[in-house]
Amino acid sequence: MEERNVIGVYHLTKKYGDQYALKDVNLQVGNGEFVFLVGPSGAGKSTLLRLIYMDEFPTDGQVVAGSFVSTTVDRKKIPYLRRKIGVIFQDFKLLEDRDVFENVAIAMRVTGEKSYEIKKLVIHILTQVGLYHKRNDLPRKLSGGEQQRVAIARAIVNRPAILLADEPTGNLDPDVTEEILRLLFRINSGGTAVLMATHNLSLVENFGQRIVHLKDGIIHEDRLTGLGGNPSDKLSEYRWNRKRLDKQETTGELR
Amino acid sequence: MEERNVIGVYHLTKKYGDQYALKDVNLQVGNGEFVFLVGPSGAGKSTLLRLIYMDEFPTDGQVVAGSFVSTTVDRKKIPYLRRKIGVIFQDFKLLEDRDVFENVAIAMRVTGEKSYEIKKLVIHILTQVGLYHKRNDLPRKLSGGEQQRVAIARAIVNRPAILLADEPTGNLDPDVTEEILRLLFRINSGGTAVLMATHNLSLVENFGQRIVHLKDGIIHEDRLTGLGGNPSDKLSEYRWNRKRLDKQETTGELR
Amino acid sequence: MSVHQLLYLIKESFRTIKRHKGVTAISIIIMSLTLLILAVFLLVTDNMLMFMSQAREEMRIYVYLEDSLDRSVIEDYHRRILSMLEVEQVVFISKEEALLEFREELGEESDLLDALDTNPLPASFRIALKSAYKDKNKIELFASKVGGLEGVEEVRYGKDFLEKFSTIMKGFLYVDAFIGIVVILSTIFIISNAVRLSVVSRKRSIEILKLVGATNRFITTPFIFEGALQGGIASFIAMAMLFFIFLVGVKFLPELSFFSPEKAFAFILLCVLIGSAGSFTALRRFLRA
Amino acid sequence: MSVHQLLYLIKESFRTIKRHKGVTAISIIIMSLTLLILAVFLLVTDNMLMFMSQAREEMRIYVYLEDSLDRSVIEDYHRRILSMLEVEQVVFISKEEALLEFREELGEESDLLDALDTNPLPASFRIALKSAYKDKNKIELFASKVGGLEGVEEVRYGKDFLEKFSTIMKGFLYVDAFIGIVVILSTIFIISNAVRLSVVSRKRSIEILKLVGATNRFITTPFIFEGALQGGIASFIAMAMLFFIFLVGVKFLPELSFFSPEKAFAFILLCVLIGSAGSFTALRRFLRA
Ligand SMILES: Nc1ncnc2c1ncn2[C@@H]1O[C@H](COP(=O)(O)OP(=O)(O)OP(=O)(O)O)[C@@H](O)[C@H]1O
Ligand SMILES: Nc1ncnc2c1ncn2[C@@H]1O[C@H](COP(=O)(O)OP(=O)(O)OP(=O)(O)O)[C@@H](O)[C@H]1O
Ligand SMILES: [Mg+2]
Ligand SMILES: [Mg+2]
Repeated sequence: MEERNVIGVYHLTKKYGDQYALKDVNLQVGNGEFVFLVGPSGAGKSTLLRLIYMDEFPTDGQVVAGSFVSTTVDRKKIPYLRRKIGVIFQDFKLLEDRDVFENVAIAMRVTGEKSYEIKKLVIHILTQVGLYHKRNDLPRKLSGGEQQRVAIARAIVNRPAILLADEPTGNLDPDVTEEILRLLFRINSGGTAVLMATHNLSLVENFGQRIVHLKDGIIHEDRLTGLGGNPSDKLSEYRWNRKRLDKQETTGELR
Repeated sequence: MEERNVIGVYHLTKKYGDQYALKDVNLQVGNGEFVFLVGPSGAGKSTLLRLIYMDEFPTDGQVVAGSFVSTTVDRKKIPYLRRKIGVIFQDFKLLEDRDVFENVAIAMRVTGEKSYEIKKLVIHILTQVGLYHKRNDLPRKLSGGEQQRVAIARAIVNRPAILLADEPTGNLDPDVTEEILRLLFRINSGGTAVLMATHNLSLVENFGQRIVHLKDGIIHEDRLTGLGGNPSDKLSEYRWNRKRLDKQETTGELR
Repeated sequence: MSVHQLLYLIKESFRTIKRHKGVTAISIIIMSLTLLILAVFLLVTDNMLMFMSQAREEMRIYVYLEDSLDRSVIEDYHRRILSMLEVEQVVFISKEEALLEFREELGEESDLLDALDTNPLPASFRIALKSAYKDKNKIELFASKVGGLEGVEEVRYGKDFLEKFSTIMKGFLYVDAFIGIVVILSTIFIISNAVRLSVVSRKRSIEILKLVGATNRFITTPFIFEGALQGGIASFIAMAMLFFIFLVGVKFLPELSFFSPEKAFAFILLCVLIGSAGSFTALRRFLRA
Repeated sequence: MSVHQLLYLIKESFRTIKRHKGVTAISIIIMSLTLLILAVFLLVTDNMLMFMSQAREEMRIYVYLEDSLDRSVIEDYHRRILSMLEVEQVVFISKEEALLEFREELGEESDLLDALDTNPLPASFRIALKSAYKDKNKIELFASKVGGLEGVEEVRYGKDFLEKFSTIMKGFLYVDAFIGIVVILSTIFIISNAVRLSVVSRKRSIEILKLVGATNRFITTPFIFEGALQGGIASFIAMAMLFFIFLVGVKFLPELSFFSPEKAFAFILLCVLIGSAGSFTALRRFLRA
């Protein structure tokens, strides 16, 4: 069972000062699953993601991401974890002094990939997010939505095993949002597990998937949209998800 | 007629390199009016706002904000324009080394307001956006939505004559979004003209107002919601969105 | 600017220093060390100049008299020379005193004077000129005037030495001025750049302040105050360190002297100015762009 | 680290320098000026040490002989002294040569020697010792050994002067070492802080690189390369400026000499090391936090 989960969060507690940001949170994300993380502002969504990519460590409890366990991980090995996890940061975190191409390429540079490989893939992904024509611009010359798409491109260019997306469509209009969503689904169907924090409820409902509802640092609800379903039974969930996704893709309902 | 408009944009063109960000845009916002500015990513919304608060100047045409005219303004006087315009920046632009209180207070500090006046008003506004308990925290300790609310508080604390809001709810959940919207409406009814750029179409539809639709730097449409219009254009889309959202909210499916 | 605002801005500069403790400490240390080097240079120069003026002070003109000269004539000459405009002081040295002095000068080798039967040294006047007349040409003029007196064998004032000394001193002054220019420019440059880097590191804050309606004065005031404070603290530290070095150095060169309190104070004041001017110019460039 | 990556990182450091032209230029100028001050100090020290060793080099021991001594005995002594372990060179100076030298020494005042009837100066050996034996105690030992020879009137080697000279030199060395420590520490501190500020200004980039999976080595390599490059360029500029200063100075003090090429090269190499070490330590602290 452990093998099937790429993310495991066990009795996770995170305190800042004497304020709880997360309180005894339990969550497993299976290999290739797609999970929406919703909840009001300040609920702890970004904190949960930060703990998963091990930018911070739990006050209590444990996080397992891939083969990395928060309680035992060697800090020198964390870069290798980060290469397996693509993160779309809520505040983008683009390198201000490098152009769009390099901002996306950097995720591959750190792995020591060959230059022509990098070029090929980066150009491919920039075309997909509609920014090929902006490849030589610095981030500060981009609009908010364009910056967000650069952040998305960087997170997925490596085809990571896990994708953590923190409000990835907050600055995008509905059309582009749908396109990006389709991109994420495609990556997901390629085997990447996706955990996406969002406020965009219409989105969540449209692309009904597993939804985890966080509030005041506590998981309030963990369910499938439109289906009562037992959240602990991951398998049926998968099947159902896949079916929904397949249907959507074949019927072209999204456009 | 000139007196009634607090914002006047005449044949406005802005070029970056040889790319047009805005092309011959004409727009007047009356005193106390509330206008939504919508359009896809990269349409030129933020650029238009930047030109209004005179962070940049037109390649061609003219911007009038209050009594300041872009073609004749003395650059030394621009600070006085900025004090009349509250801006909610798309990327927040908080002062990283000052706490929440000071980030809001700074908008009054620059005007030379008395300390106890500042304290009174800042505390009032922080309570309204639900961040009174975070008043001593640095921005980096806040969640995305909390940061956005600080940016909102700073923009409105002065009760400016003009409020420019650039995607002010991109990081807020629907509940907080509605609260913020209500706040903006209240300020608007106090006489502040509001120009708000957003992607959140359901929002636009719910709070039907004047909508300006920008696309590729050109004003495509400038109309009132719910009123007339060609069904082939965006209107039907908006209605459809709104119905869906309403259904979700009333059935409480999300909670 | 209202009083409220000024108070706020002063408080703000202290708060900024507190918030950016690390950067402030680094820049104060950079400044103190640079200023220390400058101060060392100034102290060395100061002492050298003092040494030079002392050497000038001690310069004497010797008027050698023929052995045949009468005592009354000598006394007359003494009075006449003393009354001359250029003369500060005149001392008469008899033949015997001259021999004694020569013996002392020779030191270890003085025994060879024992072989002398007669005293070959002449009597002389040792004349100290007033400062204003210690110029090479004026000395020459004076020497020829005195040399014209009846019974004066020779007038000596170390012409060769004087010329050599003034060449060396000129050389020293040139080299010192050159090094001085390098050190002073370096100091100003290093300090204003340390300040500039701290301005650059707060670039975003400055931009935001402009966007919320701050005037240039509102933005610059805390920086200038900070720059002045840093300059003052750094120069005070530099002075203290220099004094410590001086205490060590004076053990080996007892002739060394420290800055007068006025000079030390002027130094610190100058550094306060450099600090605030550095902030100001760094910001001005920045605020324009 | 793969070859691709290394190539990328080297290219990256050049690109970073280009992107941050302003900051790089500022920090190179700060570094050059600081290094120039250090280099001036080193050159002055170098020349002083050379002057001191030359003075030691020129030190001679005089062995004065009684007038009664036979020429054959003198020749025997000559040979015997020359064969001594400590001795480098021996020159015999006859009474006549001694008088001539003395006359020269007196210069302007040599005319008083005309009053002499006989030559009071003795003949002597002028002995140069080997460097290894130019120690105060060893000289004394040697002097007593030679002084014991039959017919040697006296052995002189400027005992007073030697003692005074060595005290002054010791004093100079102390002061020089003290200033040296201050200057060297200042240099290292200023350079590493200039580098640190440039690291701080790229703090956000570094954090982001860490978040996308860069190892510490990936992050540090361009910085170290940059630091080395900056150190090299800055020290080269400093050397060039110093040479210019030297050319001016040598006009007034012809005895001055410049660094040997080896020393100049070592200086530049050292600065390359300081530059890269500065980057490395600045980053290490940073990456840990
Ligand atoms: N470094 C920190 N220090 C102190 N408090 C923090 C820190 N980071 C987050 N918090 C607090 O923890 C709570 C959860 O923050 P988090 O960023 O996880 O919220 P979120 O769910 O992502 O909200 P949003 O939707 O607004 O982005 C917030 O109240 C926030 O102020
Ligand atoms: N400083 C600049 N230099 C060059 N191009 C720029 C600059 N600022 C904006 N642009 C370009 O102008 C276009 C309009 O940008 P703008 O930020 O106004 O879009 P927007 O409507 O706000 O989009 P979003 O909804 O994504 O924020 C974009 O294509 C952007 O890349
Ligand atoms: Mg968040
Ligand atoms: Mg925008």
